[in-house]
Amino acid sequence: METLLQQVVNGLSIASVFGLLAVGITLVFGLTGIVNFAHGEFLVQGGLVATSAIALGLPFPIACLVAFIVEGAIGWCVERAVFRPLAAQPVLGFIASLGLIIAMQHIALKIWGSNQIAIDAPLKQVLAIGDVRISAMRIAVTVITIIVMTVLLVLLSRSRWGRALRAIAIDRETAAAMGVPVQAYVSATFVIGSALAGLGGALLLSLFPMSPFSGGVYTINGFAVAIVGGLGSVSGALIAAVILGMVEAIASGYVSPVWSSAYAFGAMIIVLLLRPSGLKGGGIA
Amino acid sequence: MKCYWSKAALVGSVANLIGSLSLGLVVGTACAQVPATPTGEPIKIGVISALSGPLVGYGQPLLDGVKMAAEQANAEGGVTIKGVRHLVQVVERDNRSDVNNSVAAAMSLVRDNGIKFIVGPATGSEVASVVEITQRAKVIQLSSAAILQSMLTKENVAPSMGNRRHLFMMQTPSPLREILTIKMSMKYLGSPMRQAVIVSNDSNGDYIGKNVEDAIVQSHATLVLPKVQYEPGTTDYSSYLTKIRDAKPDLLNVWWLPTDSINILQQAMQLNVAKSYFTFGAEPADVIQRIPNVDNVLVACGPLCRNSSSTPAIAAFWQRYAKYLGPNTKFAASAGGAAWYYDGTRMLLNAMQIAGTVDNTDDIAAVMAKTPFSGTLGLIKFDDRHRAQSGFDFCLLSKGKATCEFASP
Amino acid sequence: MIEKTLEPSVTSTASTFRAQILSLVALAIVLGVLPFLGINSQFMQICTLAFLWSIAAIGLGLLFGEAGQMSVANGALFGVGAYVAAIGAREQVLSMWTALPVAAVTAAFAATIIGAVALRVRGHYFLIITFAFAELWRISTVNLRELTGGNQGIMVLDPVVLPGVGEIDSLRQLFYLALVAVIAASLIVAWLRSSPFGRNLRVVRENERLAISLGLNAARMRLTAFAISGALAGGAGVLYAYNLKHVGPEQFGASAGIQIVLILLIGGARSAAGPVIGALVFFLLPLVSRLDPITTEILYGLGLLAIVLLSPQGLVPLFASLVKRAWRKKKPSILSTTS
Amino acid sequence: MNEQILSCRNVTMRFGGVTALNNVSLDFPANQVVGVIGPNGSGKSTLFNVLSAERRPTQGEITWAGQRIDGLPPYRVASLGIVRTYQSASVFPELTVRESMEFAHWTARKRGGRSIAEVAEITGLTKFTNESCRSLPYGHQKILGVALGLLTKPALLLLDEPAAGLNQAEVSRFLRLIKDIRATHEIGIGIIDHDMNLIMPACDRIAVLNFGNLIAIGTPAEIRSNQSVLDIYLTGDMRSDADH
Repeated sequence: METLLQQVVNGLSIASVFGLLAVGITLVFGLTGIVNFAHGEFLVQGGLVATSAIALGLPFPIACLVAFIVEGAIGWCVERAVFRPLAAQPVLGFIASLGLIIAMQHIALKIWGSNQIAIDAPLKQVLAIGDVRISAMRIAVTVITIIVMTVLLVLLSRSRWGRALRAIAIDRETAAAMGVPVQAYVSATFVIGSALAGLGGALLLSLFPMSPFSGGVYTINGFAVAIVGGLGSVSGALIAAVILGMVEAIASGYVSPVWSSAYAFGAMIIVLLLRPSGLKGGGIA
Repeated sequence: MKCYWSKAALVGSVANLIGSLSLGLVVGTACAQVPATPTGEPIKIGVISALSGPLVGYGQPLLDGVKMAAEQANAEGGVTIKGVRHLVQVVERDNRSDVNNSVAAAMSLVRDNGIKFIVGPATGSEVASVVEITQRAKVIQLSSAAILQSMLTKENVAPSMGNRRHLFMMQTPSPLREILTIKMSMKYLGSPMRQAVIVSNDSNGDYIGKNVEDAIVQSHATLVLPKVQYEPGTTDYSSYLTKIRDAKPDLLNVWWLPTDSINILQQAMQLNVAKSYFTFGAEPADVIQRIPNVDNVLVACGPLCRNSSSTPAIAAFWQRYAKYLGPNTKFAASAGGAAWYYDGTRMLLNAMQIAGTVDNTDDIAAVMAKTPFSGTLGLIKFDDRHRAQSGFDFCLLSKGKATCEFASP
Repeated sequence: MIEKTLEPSVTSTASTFRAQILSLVALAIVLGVLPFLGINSQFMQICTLAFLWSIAAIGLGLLFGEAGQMSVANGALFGVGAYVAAIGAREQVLSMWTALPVAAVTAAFAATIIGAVALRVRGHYFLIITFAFAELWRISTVNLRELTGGNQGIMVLDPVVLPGVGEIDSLRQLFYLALVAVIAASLIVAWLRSSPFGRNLRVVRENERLAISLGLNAARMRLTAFAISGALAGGAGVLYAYNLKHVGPEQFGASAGIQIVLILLIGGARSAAGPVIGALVFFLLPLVSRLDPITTEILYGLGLLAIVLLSPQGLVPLFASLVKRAWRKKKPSILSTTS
Repeated sequence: MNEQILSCRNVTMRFGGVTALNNVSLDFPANQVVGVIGPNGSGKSTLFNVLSAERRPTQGEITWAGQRIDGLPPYRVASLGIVRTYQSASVFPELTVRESMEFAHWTARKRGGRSIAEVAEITGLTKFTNESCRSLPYGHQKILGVALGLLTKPALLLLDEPAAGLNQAEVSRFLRLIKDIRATHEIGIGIIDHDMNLIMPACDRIAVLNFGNLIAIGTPAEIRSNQSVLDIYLTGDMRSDADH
């Protein structure tokens, strides 16, 4: 019984990480149509930037902020230089992101080296209720993730930005015709997506060590969650994250761990077949 | 000119005589003092390693190890064989962490540069596809990749007929390694009777898993549940670890990969999976940094823990290596691996002196196979399958302090 | 004016069959003489492997260049071929020559299944699904140990026996074997491009709804193209396994698929010689670089960005158009002097 | 020749709450020109989408020469000889005019389609055959759409607002084209349009839709004098409410 409870808790904490990965992707991929496979690299870079910030003696929260800002800035440059010119052909955007991956990984390798980089978590306590244990840091990350997602949900459903994005996602031309500054909104979204990746990286680093080549796994999981949830749907991503998190926890706890990474892909394929637009696809938020 | 050479030959044969009696290292230094010895062609040692891409963490130490050995030999005046002094030259090739480039690199070294000695690559598929090239060309190849365990057999390394007799594995093979680790954890962690194993699902893990399980049983401990294999690079292990915790082990053996072990260890401790832990490959320094006042953890390094000084030889090794790590400590991940290649290269040069040849790889391989060598990793000798048997560092972490011992099977 | 109107039709519709054949013949000759120019073994080996990779890229070229559908799963299909060859050799049921058709059919079949699933969704979704399938393949090759040898992979030590010639294992012979294979593959695809089938693929790419309204079964066209690309990848996989003499899980899957995509992009998806040139550039550039490995990789990544941004058609068409422009510039000047 | 008729019987099409077509029954004989008119949102385009099987009707059935075709994949319906064009010019942008024509011709290979030269001639596209479709002027792109349709040797050609976006000169050229086609081809035509200058002279019979209901059908003369039709169009004259 307590084991099951523990697995549920594990599943939730996995879910919070998944959510963190997916939220940026679902925004960028879902609303701008940019297939950015380098998203995980932004994440890792964010983490590495955070380590440097901490090395400079900054406290962890500030380091997160730094990562958020730096990756946002880099995201802005990349969108300007790479993805905006390719907006018309998403496939080329995808290929460009492959080039980005190679470049970003090895730039990170030059700056931070191939060593695994870790920070000692700002919260070291482990909370225990009976045999069910969870580290305070994980709870903190979960909470932050939920906050970030709620803020986004509110923005998407209430703000002009959100309404515009919804219009763009449904029909770019019409939106443009209706006088929505499509380009500006798209770039803004990409910047926010990258910044969130940066923040996510910093947060993940407080849970897991990272190396310049950790990005791939994050990207894959992120895409799986974003697609299952329905691209562009933050709430969908939230639901999908919880589902996939639970599946992974329960399945690899009770079935076979070696196939754990296959579950996400399987889920992705099945969902796309049954509901090509994802669990909460079509609309936004 | 001619008579000069004949004279050299004479001196050489004498040197050879001494060589076969005493240890090669001694000869090397002894010859360094002989000023009149003529200089011959340099001995070229090819290195195939990952200097870019995801495997650079294993590739860099490999190259460093070989360079250290070469530099040392040259500082001692080169390697004197049959009275001719040969400097050692390292020819490096980056395989970009990729099979295709490994094969091309092997071609470049073997066919284009006629190199007779190759060290590396350090990882599974890369080695597997290079072996055929080196062995057909009778090129001596050293690597520590675990995949070699399945590739080397009594038959195919048999002197003068085996088709892989020029291939040597520098890492202590399973199950010897696992048996030793279990013995050590019995010694340091209060003979834990209920044990569990978590190991990565890769070419290394395949062997380890099975052998650790056997070793546990042999040591009269009980295996509380079958080994748990995880996908390499997993970030969140809590669900596996919870499953293990359910079986209430005294000791959890966390095996391979180095990059994952420390992550698993930390999460296991947060979940309070077992009373004590053994892990292979994680750096004690990193563990202490990640998990302050860590307790009841035994760490084994592959093969040396960073900056450990369990023996004078090891201390000397790190002192020597410091100069290489200086600029790029960034690449110190599993840096201890350099020791395998450092010793391996010196062993090779030693074998050349004893065999008294720089190009007859048959003789050199034969000598290597049967001549023990006392290096950084203690007394290294190859078993009947060309697999080196050497020791490695164990560090007990208690109250956030590490106390290390170097042990051999 | 006329040049303007000609320009797009030249770039869009695959250049005429004759033009493709000519470029391929030229390529075959240039590459064919290389071994006689005393190129070293490293160069010859990497070329051989590049040829095999480019066969897979040529197949993808048909799918992407003509049907406009990008796939990452071809890396897995490449692996399907390699594993068919390796398992066939291990069980001593297939020689390389018998493995070729078997692998081609198996991979085509696999592609049909993947396609039947993936082609139900459009655009980037298709891409992501092929990615998922590629990774599923890799994970399966790791975990279906009895069949695939798991992480250890399978050694392929059978010699390549050419009927009449006997065993061929010299680098040069394997080089020519691969060259013949790649030229053959290019010819097949060039022929398909210029056939009604190729035209129909372009039609689907350009305006699927209209194509259907005129009576074309667009889905079947796409699926066929995918199956053909799979067959080529599978065949290439066989030769690849016999060249590397070892197959392992990490060599295939999504990473390989991405490598094929890059090779195709560098060379140019719609030109006959593109994939081969692309593969050669992909493998040779880092070798000739004199910079330290990491800097090389950084520049390499940036180079890819440059190609995508400046010449998304790939390098080969870029050079072609440059040559054409130079030629055009000259021509009027001659006219003016004569008039 | 056998009497082929595309007929829809009691076809109803609903989107969510909206009823786009309400119990419509209408025949398109393969030797007549049938026009369909009606204000925007009266269900004209929906009708064509249903006829060309791009949408499946909620109720009712569609038959071609007695054989049921609703629910068939659109390409099958097209290969049966029922081919439609699109309201906004729809071409294969990067292909040349000739290539597109070759394609359309290929789709009719079994039925032995008309020669490209012939169709290019009557549609007046001969001098453009080497240009890419993208570079054609808008009017010609719409004509190309018709040409492609013709090349598939359809028994029935459905033209969705052919006059939309054309100037008067182009409209009259289009009218001539339709007359030429009838003169040279054994074919039935269905036309949706607002432009009475096209519809009235072109059609043998005209059907009027309003809010998804078929309110009148008859010869142009009858329609002109049909009170209920006039009532609908009293709001504004028939041409001005073209596309917006």
